[in-house]
Amino acid sequence: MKIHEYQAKEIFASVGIPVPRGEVAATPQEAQRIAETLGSPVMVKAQVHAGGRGKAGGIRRAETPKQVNEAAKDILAKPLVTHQTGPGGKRVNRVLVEKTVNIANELYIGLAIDRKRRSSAIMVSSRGGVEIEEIARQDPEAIFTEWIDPTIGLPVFQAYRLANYLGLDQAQTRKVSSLIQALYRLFAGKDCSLVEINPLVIERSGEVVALDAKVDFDDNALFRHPEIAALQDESEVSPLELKAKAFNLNYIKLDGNVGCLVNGAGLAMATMDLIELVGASPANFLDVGGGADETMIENAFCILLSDPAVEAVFINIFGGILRCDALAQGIVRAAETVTIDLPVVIRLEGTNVKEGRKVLRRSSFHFSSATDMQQAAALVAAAVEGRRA
Amino acid sequence: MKIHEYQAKEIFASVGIPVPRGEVAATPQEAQRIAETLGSPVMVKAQVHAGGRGKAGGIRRAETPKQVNEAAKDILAKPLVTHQTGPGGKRVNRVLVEKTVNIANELYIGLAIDRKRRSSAIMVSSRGGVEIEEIARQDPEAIFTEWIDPTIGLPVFQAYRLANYLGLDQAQTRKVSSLIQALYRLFAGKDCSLVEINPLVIERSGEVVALDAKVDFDDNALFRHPEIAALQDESEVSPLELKAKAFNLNYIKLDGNVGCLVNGAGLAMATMDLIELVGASPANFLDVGGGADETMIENAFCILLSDPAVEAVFINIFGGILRCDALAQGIVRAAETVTIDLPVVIRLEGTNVKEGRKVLRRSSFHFSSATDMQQAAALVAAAVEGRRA
Amino acid sequence: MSILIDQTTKAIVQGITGNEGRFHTSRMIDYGTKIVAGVTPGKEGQTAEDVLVYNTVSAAMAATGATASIIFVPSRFAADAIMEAAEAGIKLVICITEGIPVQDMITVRRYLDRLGTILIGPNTPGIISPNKCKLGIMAGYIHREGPVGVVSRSGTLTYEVVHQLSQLGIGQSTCVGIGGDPIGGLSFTDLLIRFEEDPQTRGMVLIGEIGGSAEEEAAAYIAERIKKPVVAFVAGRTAPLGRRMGHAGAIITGGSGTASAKIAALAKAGVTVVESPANVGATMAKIIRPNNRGLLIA
Amino acid sequence: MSILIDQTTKAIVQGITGNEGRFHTSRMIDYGTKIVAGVTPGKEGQTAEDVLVYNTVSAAMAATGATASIIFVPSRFAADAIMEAAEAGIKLVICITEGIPVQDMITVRRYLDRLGTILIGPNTPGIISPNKCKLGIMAGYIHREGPVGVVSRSGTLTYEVVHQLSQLGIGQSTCVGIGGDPIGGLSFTDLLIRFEEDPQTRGMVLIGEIGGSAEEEAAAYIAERIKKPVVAFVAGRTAPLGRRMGHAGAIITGGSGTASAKIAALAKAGVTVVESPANVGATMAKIIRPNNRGLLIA
Repeated sequence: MKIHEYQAKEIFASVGIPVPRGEVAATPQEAQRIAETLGSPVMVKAQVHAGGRGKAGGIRRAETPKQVNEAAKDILAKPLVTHQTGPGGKRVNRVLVEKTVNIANELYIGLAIDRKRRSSAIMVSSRGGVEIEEIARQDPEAIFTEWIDPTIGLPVFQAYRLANYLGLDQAQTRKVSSLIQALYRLFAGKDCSLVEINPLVIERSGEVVALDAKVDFDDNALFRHPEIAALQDESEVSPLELKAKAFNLNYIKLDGNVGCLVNGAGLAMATMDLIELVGASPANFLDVGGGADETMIENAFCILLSDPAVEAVFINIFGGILRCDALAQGIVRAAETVTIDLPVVIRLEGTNVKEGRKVLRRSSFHFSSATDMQQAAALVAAAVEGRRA
Repeated sequence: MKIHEYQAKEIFASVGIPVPRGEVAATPQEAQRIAETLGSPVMVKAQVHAGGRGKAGGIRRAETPKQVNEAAKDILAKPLVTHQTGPGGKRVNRVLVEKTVNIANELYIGLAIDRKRRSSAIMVSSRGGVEIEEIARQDPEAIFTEWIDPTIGLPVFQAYRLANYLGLDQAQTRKVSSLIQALYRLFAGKDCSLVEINPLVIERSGEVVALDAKVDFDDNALFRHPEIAALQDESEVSPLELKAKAFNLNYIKLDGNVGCLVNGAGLAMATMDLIELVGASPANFLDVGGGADETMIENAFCILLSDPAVEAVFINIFGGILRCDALAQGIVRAAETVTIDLPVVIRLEGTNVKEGRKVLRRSSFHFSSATDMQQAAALVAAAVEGRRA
Repeated sequence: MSILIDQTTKAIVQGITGNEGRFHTSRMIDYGTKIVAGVTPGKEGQTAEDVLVYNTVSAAMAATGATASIIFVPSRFAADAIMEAAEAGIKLVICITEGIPVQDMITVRRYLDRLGTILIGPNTPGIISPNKCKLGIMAGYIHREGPVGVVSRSGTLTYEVVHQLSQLGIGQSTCVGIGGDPIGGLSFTDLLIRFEEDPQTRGMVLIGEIGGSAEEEAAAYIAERIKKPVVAFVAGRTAPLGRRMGHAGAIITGGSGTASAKIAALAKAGVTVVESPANVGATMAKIIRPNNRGLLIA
Repeated sequence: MSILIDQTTKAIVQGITGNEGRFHTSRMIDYGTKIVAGVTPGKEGQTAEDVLVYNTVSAAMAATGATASIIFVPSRFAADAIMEAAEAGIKLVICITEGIPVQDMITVRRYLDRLGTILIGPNTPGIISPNKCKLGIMAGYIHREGPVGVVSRSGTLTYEVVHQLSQLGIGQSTCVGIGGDPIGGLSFTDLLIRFEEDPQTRGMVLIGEIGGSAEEEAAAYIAERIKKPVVAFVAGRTAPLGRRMGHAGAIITGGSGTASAKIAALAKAGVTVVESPANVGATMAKIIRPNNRGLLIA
């Protein structure tokens, strides 16, 4: 789960990590009022779940409260298009208005899970404030990493060694070492999948402050952090994705015209790959999961059909935990409640496949049936062509 | 560090471990008022740092508030003599007045450090409410132990297996399993050296409740738990011991007449053993520690001299970190501020011994000097005899 | 011979009294798997699908001498269930459960490594050695006994590939899902070497997907250690950048972990990488039975 | 030969810039110990007693190839310092610091065991191989080189015993304080077997104290594995029941851990147990030099 920069900074502040003074605003008037309280100059920062806001014009410096009002007006209630949002961009509902800081030095700190080493990893660089992945590619030596054994936790000496690498003076090194310890406690304690500060700024006064803040959480662990789960901004998720999530479905809207309903992420991706191979284009990724029941299938089918871009539906199920008869029941129940005027191709295989096929055959629902993926994909491609012709 | 039962129960309650309803009282009137609020019958329990209170008459059942008043009057402001207090007993300053419970079943739960396995150990028995050490000796099978790897923590399955051993019904097993998890979090989180509930009671209603509570803490870890350090009841410590503690000295008052000042616990114990071997008796254990400085030595010497039971002083120092010259300076400074009319035997060896002996020689302070322990002990015995004669 | 399990494997089912546990216990028994006990705390003495239930794995172990465990307990309790099995002395644990927090799995892996217990999963369909033993949720009937080892990060995509193989008359020695989670048990390389050393296995199918670096590591390992032919498919070539695709593993970050990077690494290691997921079986058929008639062309 | 350390040992001092660190560094250098670097975070580039100081152990290791470390840092930071030394590749760590929380030491021991690092202490006077190397805070001049291995839970009581030995002309192969804390590094048994295998050592002195079961474990081990003569003294026979005597170890709980239980166990194992702490040297002298004149009688 992603949260906004301003939310991440509130968490930082609560665990003793210094952040610039600032507040979040939903309107230009509010933004202006905040700037009047803080004193100018300030930064006005679009709050959306996407990187690359700066280059896209989503981060502005304002010298006066009036300029703050104008900057907020420019940004708010409009889509911001960055390299991560896709061409449609993301609508900005809030801006963070923040006091500027006098930057002496920009550093980078990141915490993530290293799958290969099966550990948490803490990375630091003295070249913060830029595209860190670019740095990592061009000059791997510029990034220093410590791996943390979770059964031990973060020993102080590792935090100190990270801070020490940055070449700061003794007081700053001590501050950064403490900050890294606080970050790790946050990362481990709240089941984060990513914590990143880029840049971590050394101010001209010598103070250390997190100028940006990015915190992602492990969805699977949210059950033990209800206070974190409550931070989710549902406006960041497309309405269909939100609906799918409420039904425990994994749905992602894409740009094509073939609606897919598949069980298992791997088969779903393979199905999308195959749709492209036969010349069509997937309208979505939809994994009903291994443990789906009738009702989930029914809901999944209804979500698919409610996407106006969908011109044909490809249901590809290979039953394991998900039994084919349950799938069939779900589809038949959905077909009884919604009008379906699209071609539907169903490919069914696996656990209880005979019972599943029987259920479908006995229903009044019209669909094409395929016994293998290749045939199914061909039928789907033909159906799309047919509707176009 | 030890705390009182009522303090341990307050901690239990704060982490969700059920305890009987009750309150602590310093006067019979207060005790009676508490009983009137709680409703009778109640238990009146002496709050002192010593086991064996029940047999010593420190735990009374009272059927009416008036009986509570009488019981409290019997117990409060008097010394309670148990097998752990020594013949002088311990003065009772507070009683815990607690609602009685309907006991269906008495269990035992204890958490401690197992030195041999270098782990925490959790022990349970279905034979609670009695001398558990006696049970452990007679019927080791009656106690079931799980060892906890601190780098993993307590997995739920181990807590469940402990609870499951007790032969309770499913709901009670689940409650006890949760309670064990809470106890372990307390034990590990607050650096306890011992957590014990004896008995843990299953009430006739099926509820689980900690009828007694014993929690000891690792003194060395108190620096990270100021809220625990604040629970220390200084009235439980003898005034001289308290004074010694304030000076970072390890002092324990004993019953003999030879005051000892030694560096290192092992040498201090050996010195006491030797004093007994030569027919005298130590008035105290006093370890000034490896890292003592002049001021600590001065304070230690003054504490020794302020004990009226002391008839002779035996200073036995083998310098390691503690340098003999620092020791000598401390003794000389103390001798300059206090009148010393007791025989003092000093045995000095180790780091900077020459400088130390020089300091003593140059001072106006009168003492006997010995080069080995045996000789020193003989001098001390003779001095005590001499004063007696 | 198969790898990891065979007709002598005696397994317990943790979470046997749940819906899925009960359903798949019945299917595994039907397949011929020796399910010797079940474990659900608080249900000791009951039976589920005629299997006796115990409160703890150690009690089930003491009574049956089980050698493996398959886990169906809910995600909040699954990490604990894996550790319980390992601590009780089970040397092979298959965890079907998905949705276990990543940090829990990091601890579990260290715990298991210390005890010398092998884990398959979590978030896996399990393992099957056709006609010998099935410890998983795959449909048994799609499998045939034969010479191909299958190892996969995906569940249903594996069924698809196995189905293709069986339809073409090519059986499997053992099929293992390593699970789609970032931190799990056996890796591609752990299994490839076992297949390499297994006399029954003549070739292997590797099914990867975007995210992580498991396929790149497998490629490096294959180049160095694997002599038998390997056919691979990598799912997710058309998945959009930086979007979560259901498995935590399936996130493309930067240039690493992309399908094209994985495909390139595998191809460089001498692996036959198949473009269409519908052609994996046919490709393996061509390699393993080059002179057979009636084969589809990849 | 000595055990664990000798004239080739190259050591760093962690906490070298503190008062005690500086003082004992100077003493160790005077004794002839090769102190090759010091470590104090934030003091890199300074010198202490002419020894170059580094910020981290790994930097000190990289620069000097040290083989041992001796730790003088305050108790709150000492557990971390031990782990830092082990992680940097130091294989022998001596921790002088006392007052480290018990639970920290439990974790430290597991960390060190995984890395294969040996710990002496904490709360120990250290280790000395007379005339070869001193990594500790004992007064060097009381030691003589010779045939007796000394192992002790106590600090100053060890100096006392060593002094007795040296005064009688009996030197020591190596003297090791195992420290008085409940959880530490090398145990009595770990050291007894090293002395048993050390050609220089002809006899051993074991100095125990009340609390815990280290002496009982040593007794069982001696009965089984140790052929060389062992002389023991156990301090605390007159210590009152259930009172804390300075070492966390020195708590008598119930019947176990009493001086009499320990003495009985050691005597049963064939150890010569001495009643008076003033007679340990003389007793060893009688055993190791039975025909020598002028010996005190135990």
